[in-house]
Amino acid sequence: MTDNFSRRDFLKLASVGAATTAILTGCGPASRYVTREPYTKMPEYTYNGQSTYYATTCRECAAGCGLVVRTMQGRAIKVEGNKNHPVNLGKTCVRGQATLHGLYNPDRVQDPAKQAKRGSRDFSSMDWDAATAVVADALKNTDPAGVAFLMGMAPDHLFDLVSDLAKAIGAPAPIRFGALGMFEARATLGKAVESLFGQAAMPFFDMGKSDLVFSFGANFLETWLSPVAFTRGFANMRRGGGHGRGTLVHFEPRMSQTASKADLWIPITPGTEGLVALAIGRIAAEARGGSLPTAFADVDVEAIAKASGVSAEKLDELGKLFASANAALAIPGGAALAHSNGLETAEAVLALNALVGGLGRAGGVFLAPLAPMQTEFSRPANMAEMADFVEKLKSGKVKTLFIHGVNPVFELPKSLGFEDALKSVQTVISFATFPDETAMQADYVFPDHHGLESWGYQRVAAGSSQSALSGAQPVVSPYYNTRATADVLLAAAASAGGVLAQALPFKDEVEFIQSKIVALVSESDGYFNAPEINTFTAYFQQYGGWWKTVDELSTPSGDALGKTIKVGEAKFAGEGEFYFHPFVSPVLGEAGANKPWLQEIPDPTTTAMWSSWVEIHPKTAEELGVDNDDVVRIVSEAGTVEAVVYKYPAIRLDTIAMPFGQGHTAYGRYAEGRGSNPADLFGEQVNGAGDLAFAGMRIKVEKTGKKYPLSRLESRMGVYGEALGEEH
Amino acid sequence: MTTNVSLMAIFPDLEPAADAIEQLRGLGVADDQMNVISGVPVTEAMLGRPRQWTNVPRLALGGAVAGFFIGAFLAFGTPSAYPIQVGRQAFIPGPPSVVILFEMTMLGLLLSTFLGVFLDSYFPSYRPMHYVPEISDGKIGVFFSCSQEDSEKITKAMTALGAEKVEAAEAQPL
Amino acid sequence: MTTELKIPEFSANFAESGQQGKWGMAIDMDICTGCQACVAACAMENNVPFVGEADSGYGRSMHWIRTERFWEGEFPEIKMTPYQPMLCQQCGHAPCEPVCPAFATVHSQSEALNLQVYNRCVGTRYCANNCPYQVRSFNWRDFERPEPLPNQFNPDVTVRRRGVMEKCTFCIQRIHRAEDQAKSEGREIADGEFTTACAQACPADAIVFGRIDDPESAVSKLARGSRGFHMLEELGTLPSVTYLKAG
Amino acid sequence: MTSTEKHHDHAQDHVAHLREQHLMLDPLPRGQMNDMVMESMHTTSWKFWVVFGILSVIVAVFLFGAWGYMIANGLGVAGVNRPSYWGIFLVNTVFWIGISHAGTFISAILRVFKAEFRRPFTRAAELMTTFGLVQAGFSIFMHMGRVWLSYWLMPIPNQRGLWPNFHSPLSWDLLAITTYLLSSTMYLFLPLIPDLAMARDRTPDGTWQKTFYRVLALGFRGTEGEWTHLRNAMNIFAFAIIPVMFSVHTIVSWDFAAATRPGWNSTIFGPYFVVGALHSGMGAVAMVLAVVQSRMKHMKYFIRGEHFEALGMLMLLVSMAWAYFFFNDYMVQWYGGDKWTQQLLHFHEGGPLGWMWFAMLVFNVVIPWATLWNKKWRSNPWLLFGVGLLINVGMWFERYIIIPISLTINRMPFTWRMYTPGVEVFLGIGTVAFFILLYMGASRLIPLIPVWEVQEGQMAHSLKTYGRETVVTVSELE
Repeated sequence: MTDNFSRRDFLKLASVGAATTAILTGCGPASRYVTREPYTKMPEYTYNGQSTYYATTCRECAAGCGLVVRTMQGRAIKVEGNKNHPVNLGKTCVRGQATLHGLYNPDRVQDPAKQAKRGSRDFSSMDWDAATAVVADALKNTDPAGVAFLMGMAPDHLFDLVSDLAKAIGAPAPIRFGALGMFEARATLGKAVESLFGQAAMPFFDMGKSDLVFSFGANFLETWLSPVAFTRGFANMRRGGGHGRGTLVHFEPRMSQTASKADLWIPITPGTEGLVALAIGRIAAEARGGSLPTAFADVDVEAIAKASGVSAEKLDELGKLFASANAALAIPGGAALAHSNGLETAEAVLALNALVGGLGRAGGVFLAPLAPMQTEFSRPANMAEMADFVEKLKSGKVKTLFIHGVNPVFELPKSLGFEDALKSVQTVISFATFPDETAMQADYVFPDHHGLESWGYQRVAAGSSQSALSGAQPVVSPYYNTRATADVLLAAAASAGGVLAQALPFKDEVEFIQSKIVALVSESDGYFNAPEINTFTAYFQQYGGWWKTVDELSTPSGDALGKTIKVGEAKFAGEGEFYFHPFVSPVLGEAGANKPWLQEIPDPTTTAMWSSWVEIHPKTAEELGVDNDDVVRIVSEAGTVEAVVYKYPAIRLDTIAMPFGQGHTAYGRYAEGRGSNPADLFGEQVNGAGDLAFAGMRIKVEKTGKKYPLSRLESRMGVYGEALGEEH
Repeated sequence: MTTNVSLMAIFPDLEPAADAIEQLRGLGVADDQMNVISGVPVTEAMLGRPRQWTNVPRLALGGAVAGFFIGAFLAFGTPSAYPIQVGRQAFIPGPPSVVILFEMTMLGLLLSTFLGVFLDSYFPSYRPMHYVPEISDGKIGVFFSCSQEDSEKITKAMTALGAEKVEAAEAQPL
Repeated sequence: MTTELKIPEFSANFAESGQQGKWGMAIDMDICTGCQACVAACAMENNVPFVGEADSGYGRSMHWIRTERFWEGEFPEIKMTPYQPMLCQQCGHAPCEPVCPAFATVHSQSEALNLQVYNRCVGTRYCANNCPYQVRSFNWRDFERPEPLPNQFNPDVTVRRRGVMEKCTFCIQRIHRAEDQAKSEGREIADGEFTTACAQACPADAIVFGRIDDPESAVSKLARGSRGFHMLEELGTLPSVTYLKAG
Repeated sequence: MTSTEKHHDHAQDHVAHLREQHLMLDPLPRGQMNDMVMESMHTTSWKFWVVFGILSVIVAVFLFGAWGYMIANGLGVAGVNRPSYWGIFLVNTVFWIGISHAGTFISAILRVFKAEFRRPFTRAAELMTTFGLVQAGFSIFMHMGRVWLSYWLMPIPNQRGLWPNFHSPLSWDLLAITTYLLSSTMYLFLPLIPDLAMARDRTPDGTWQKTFYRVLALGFRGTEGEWTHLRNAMNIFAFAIIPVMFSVHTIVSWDFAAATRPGWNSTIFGPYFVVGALHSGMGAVAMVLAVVQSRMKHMKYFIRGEHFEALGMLMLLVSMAWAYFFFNDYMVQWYGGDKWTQQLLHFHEGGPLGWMWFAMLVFNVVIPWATLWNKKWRSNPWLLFGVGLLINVGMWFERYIIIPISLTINRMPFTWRMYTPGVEVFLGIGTVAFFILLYMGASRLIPLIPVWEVQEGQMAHSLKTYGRETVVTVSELE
């Protein structure tokens, strides 16, 4: 890397192999290797009437979709999908589209600041030198064992840097967490794969080539793992890739958005998904003939029919359907795994695939490839690990806590007491871009750039059959006085000197990223090849990452059907007459509440906007004496929340559902004080993989007598026939 | 050469006024030298006067024709000046054009009728005119001009017929 | 060399040919997942304002495209009707057009689209009354977009003020950009060369946009299929949007 | 006493009774009537000024203040929404245009058919026409999103080269209402000229009223020519304004009937609306006359039971006609079987505002029919006032049902939504206050009774005895 390598050279490079993507440029306005040019030669991003498009990576969740952002005169105008990106092939989800409302959010943290007293919101701005000094001081003068890093699920490059940093100073490895990971039950999936196939990996579900999908609680069209990729898979399945129109059967106590697209929705008793999978397995095995596999040998279909509320005839029908499909696929996920028996449920569902020869078969289950430069399967912390971490905080062993990319005060179960635990930590430094709840409990907020102003990369964990590393670059110059956390840490490391400076000898974030991706220069089968790292970096930015052009799916091995799968009875914490079924808002996700346009996007199933609600079946509501727009109090063993009633006709009569995403007490004007947070109700029960059993709860519903008009797009008159005249 | 004088006789009622007019005619005052003003519309026939000429109906008709052509311009001319396609209707829509033609014709008709009154009656005219306010109390005033010599004779005759007063017509501000 | 610009003969031939228009859309309700990406993409592309909680709950949301769904049956046999994205159908025989006294909504002869001319609109809202699809949205207020949110505005699209009607334009700014590009290169626009914001975002590719006067285009092929139907076809509005039935 | 004498006495009583009953048989000298009319204008109690002041404040705050607020903030401060894009604004527009129909009906149609009872209150009714149209104009301009550009709707040459769209019923509306407002104002003014001249003659010099009357009287003296021109013009007007009046409300009805909406797309809307307009207009005339008669000096002489009786009969007739058209429309819509129309009808009757539908029928049909058949009852001004008020409420409900309530139901059930009025309630109250205010102001400046027409009528009426019976006869003077 030389200093005179200009952005114009980048452009020349970019134009060489970029016939189809001529609009993409390799280098953004925040490019740091800019040489001075005459005034008449304006940078391309300031030409009047000309748009410039930059490839980058979406940060609204950790799936790592490739984006191409249209900019004009230095302003980001529109998010579009990166057509070449293997995860999303040019598509985006609703949250990705609205990411610009995060970038230009009026409530971003604008300067590094120190808070006079935690929670006081009395911030005094400081300059970045002072901020860097604070970080350097914390890294240098804290006992390494007392330094802790809590990271979000994105971005990966920062996680790598922090991991290196922690290793260098001998601090514990950073912990990663995200509410989406919790709701996805990622740890359970990984553990189930490990126990069935002997290898910890992310399963890859080849939905597009399947002709029958049994989904046990996996909300793959909403937020689960990689929704854009799964939506494409679903569409391909429906279009019928060679098998005719594919069929989707969804098992979930509530009709979610995913369930609403199912040809058959089975409103199953919560916690019996694994049992039903076993019953289907047994019936399917019988239908296919041959000897009964061990996994399904001891299954009592009648008892399962009774427990699950799915009739024996229905189970029989489903089992035979599954057995007769050309390419059947069973997917475990979401709330189905969030029970005390969740791990076994995951195993039972995965075993179904083994039964019909779906392991390694087109339209079946594979093991997802590791991302480039990744040596082993990694996953975010499960709830058991988070509980340990909170204990550690409480014990006072952690002196300095760095938090980036995650909002644990909001996302963790309130009963875990994270907010309380922070009190035992001497110094809390948040790198939050937005003034979220956790930042409000920090001593310092050193705001990171928004994702669209940032460099970085993200490993693709689940959405692609190709091994992919999604690249991020700034599409606009930073709007506020923010600084990349990586740069802050590198500068702090440099000023701290010693082992730190030795371990992280990088001038800036880009140099660090190059130091990582340099390993890919010599890789074969890449989407592009380059002789050396600078050219490679230019392409990496221009194309929005690097990925293999060939599938690297591996076939699960091991005798998945050879061992008995014992799905026990799900344990429900708390008492009360209703099951509780929390789900992630498909529109807001875990962190969308501060984006005004996302608030105004109607929820797909309820069309509710700008608030949260509880879904109660109309008959149940009648029994409870509550109506639409009544505020009810939900009481669990761990807490209470109040929310507005939505009489939802497609939910079990004994189940109450509530979306996660609202209920912020900070996080900017559009999020704060809006709706309520079901995480306040969560207990600490975990499943066999340590994931939170958030669906394993029983709750009570109490009337409050209050009313709150829930904004809906739909007409209650037209859709539910309220207040219409009678036939006469 | 005799000088003419203008006189005005005020009658309380229709009958004496009609008689007076007949008498005047007998006394050599021509119809065109007479004028009657009244607070209620008394017809020419009641007073035995010749029919009044009025242009109002003709003006009204002219206005209607003008209105029709303005309507035609709006309905047929303006869409041709700037043709814009809406709802797959013809540039010049049939039935709506009838509406426009009708409204503009009626507007032309009524406006010109109204203006016709102004034109025919020389409204507004704030010049001093021969008038007495009693007219609006229902009296009937007969103006006539006669020669100086006849004036006394006529005055007498008028008084005899019941004129409340006969005096030189005085122009007064209206 | 001059490129001949194809202007559909409007009045007579247009009706006889049975052709709907020039640009059209096919929406496959079988694969639409109701994910709302189109709604967000449209709002971002077209500077559509958000209106806040109270107004949005009172039928004043500004969405140019919305996803409709109904229910059939009773639990547990309840089914949700397929998600139906509802947007301006760009009717060939648009009821909204003739009723505007200000010529603010007119038929474009070159694009065969239903245009909304914001600058001419005086806000009588008659067009919205007369739209059988109820897809027009009115600027009830100057909806607030605090700084720096306006940085995101698309400079190709007018920002509308209060008192003005608006609706889906089939991303006419993208059509014009592509047409200009094609014209400058002396060629016809290729199918799939560009698309609307909603179709571009749609993760399921349920929305397909293109030339319906070209029988070989993807959208024409889809629209001709047996699953195709037009919304409120009985009104004779000749919509340019074809829905594909689920199942 | 002989039987002849007895009979004579009886006949005497009968004549006295007839005179008491009929203004036209109870002539007073013209001068005295003039004095009475002038005095009625000039006798003003403090209560008048209190009411006038309150109304002025209401107009300033509710009409102009609230309107300014709405212009500054957008129509969001009103209750209009999707799908009820038109709310009370259009209800009020139709309502006021309806009110305005009474004046023309009474002074034009009754003049053409020489209904003599019209004479004393044609002016009062014509004033309602003009002032009602002013309110209608306010209401329709208020509902525009960008009212400051409303001149774009006028057919005036402009640099854009763009003319209004004459395909649009709203453009027809604009022309029709303009035509009607201009012609009804002219029609109000023409017969007013002699009365203004009368007022001019009876107003002392040096007052501003003198100048006012002088200017407006245009120098009218009452010459044969002036009367001839005036009478000719009035005859033309009386004939020509009738189709204009019909066209106005028909076109208003086309705003709805021409739309592709369930419940609106009806061919009978034209006459249905015209009759509805007359219904509310007649009721409003009755109300105004009752107030004028009881509150203004000498008005008991000019306005008598016979007038209320005749009006009551008209109201009953119009009520029957309205019921006929209503049922006609309802029957056909009901029978048609279109599912959206069916839904709309159910919604009218059984929706949250179903009471309004029933109240409409009670106020517009049941109550008028139950009361107005009786000659004695309908001669009672206050009973007629009450019935007129209820009819107006009922007709307002009818328009409310046709506009916001019917707009709720369309072919997209996903968008059905109730309409909750916002600031337009105040604006509506403001127009009512402004109407009353204009009327009160006019009653102080404009002779409410066309004295010359009354005198003309009295000249034409006489009693004639046929055998033993004395009857009223009218001679045709024109």
